[in-house]
Amino acid sequence: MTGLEGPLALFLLLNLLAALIRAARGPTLADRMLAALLFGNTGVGVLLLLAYAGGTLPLNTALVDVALVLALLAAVTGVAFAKRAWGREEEKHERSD
Amino acid sequence: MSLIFDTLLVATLLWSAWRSLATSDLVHAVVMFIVFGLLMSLAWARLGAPDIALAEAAIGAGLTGALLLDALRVSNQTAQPGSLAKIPALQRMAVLLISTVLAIGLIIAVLYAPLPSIQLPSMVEANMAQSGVTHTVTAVLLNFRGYDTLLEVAVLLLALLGMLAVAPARPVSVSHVPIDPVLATLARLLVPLMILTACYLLWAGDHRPGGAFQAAAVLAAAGVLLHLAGLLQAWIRPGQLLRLGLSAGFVLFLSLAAILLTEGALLRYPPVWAGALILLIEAGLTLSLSLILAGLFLLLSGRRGVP
Amino acid sequence: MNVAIELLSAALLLVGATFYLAGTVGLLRFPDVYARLHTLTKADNLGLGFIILGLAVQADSLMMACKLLLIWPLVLMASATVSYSIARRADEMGIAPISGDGDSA
Amino acid sequence: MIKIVYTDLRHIRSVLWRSVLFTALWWVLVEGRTDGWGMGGISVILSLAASLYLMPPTKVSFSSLGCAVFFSFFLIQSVKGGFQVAIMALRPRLKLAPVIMDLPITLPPGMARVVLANTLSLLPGTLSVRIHGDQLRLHILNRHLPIMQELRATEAAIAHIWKKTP
Repeated sequence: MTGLEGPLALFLLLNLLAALIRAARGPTLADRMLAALLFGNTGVGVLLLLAYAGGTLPLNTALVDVALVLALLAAVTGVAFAKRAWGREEEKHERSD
Repeated sequence: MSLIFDTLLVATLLWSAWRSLATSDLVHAVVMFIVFGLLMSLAWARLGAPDIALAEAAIGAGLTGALLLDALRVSNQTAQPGSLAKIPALQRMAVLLISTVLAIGLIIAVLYAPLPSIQLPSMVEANMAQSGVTHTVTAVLLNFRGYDTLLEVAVLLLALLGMLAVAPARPVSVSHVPIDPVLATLARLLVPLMILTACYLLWAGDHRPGGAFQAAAVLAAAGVLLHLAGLLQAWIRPGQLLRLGLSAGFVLFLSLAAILLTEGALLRYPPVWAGALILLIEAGLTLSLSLILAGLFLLLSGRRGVP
Repeated sequence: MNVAIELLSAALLLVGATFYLAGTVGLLRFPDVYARLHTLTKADNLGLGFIILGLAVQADSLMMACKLLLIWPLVLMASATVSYSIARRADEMGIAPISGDGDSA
Repeated sequence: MIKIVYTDLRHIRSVLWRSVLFTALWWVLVEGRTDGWGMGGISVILSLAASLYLMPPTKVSFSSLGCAVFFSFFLIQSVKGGFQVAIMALRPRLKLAPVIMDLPITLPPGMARVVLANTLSLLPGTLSVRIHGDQLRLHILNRHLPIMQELRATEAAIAHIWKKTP
């Protein structure tokens, strides 16, 4: 415990929020898929910091497991986005924007 | 500091939920729904419910996104942004009215809920010694309220059966899309690690957050990843072996319940056997649930082009 | 806890946070999806690396530290592959990169 | 699968290496506890089987020294890359000269090229877009930087990972 974990978790959440808004705005669908990258990264960071931020020393190891699972599976959503999110019609639509 | 964190988290949750509902672009809606899932997982972590955070992370990151995106493709609606805007005003008003009444009702129900007359946490504490496990959530899920879990598994199995019954069996013509080497390598490296982690979660359920549902979600995600990487064919129609696997966990659970019923009570394990029985049931459930969850995706994926 | 370890941990965490900040600023400022992918695969991953390192040095057991450190390569693999998939898809769709001459963009 | 595994001594060696690796990973996952070896054994066998099925052992084996060389190269370059992007993002005037380029790969096809693409995505200034044929399409943040030199340096570091077939 350095006392920094809580504030940093908040800081990362703020980053996540800013990045999500950016990703949600687009303009292209590819920009929206950036949200998938943020998962594996900032989400894992926030969870790890939360595991330590509890204040008690036997840290919340369960949250480390949650972070581990998220890190392991984050690729699935991202890949699904890239492989499945764009149909053929969508491409035309995208280009005409 | 934690108050600010929680406020921000709740605000972001509401924002993503709203965006997910309000946008007329379905892909955007799916993206926001997945974001909502991740934030929900953080919220469960904050609420001190790591079991649910774990399940939400596994299902949200591994399955929901892939499933919803696939559903979009099957329903072929990605090309019609703004289609939701065509709903007549009268219908919208009706929906708004009903939702408002429901929301007010829920708020009243929460505010005026009667205090529970029995103290469940202390009852669980008092009976932990007989449960056969040391983690309270597992004790509740598989011992004290085992019948709830039995029925939940039945519901999931039914959902899959329903999907099999409703969807017309029109297999996709197998096209030879070249396997992307980068993606395939990721799957080859990660899937063994996912299996290891799933086993770990199953083992952990005995004394800390983890268990069959979480392990199954990780395994199912491994299946989805293999399929997306082009290393695993979509399922067209489950064969005998697969059917056996899909139902094994439920059948095992049900037959144990039937045997225990002859002893006089529904799913009351003899304390000496409780630990071993719970592990047996959980192992069976992990296998079947992972096949069911993966099946939801792989069977849907095998039926692309449904009108 | 040892004061030196605590200081080291705090320093690493702050470095990590700085990279996250840079990543977010980059995400907000960079002109197209490819450039934004750069910030996410580099700045954010490095930020996570430093945060994990900062938490690992104050872990109460060696195994816990190893478990934390295990997460980093997993995220790296996932993020390299996901960014590749997104970039490839964007390229296939014909999203052209915004080009500049290096003076301003 | 079992047949493949036992046809060659080298395969036995790679099975042993992977078992050690998965056992170590299990031990890390359970945080050094010793009461889970029953389940641990089963999970190591399951993940080993999956790994052998998905990635059959090949004749080329890893060199531990080479892995260390690559790892240190990667760490140094990655910190450099982080700083570079951080500075680019934080300076008041964005100074980018992005371009997409196709560059020839000299590494042999297969794993090595995937490692190259992923490494370049994580290293300064470059982002892999696709591998096609013997070409790697890269997005480059600043075309005035010596990309070719960096590519060759990365390829050299990656080539260390594998031992040449004896």
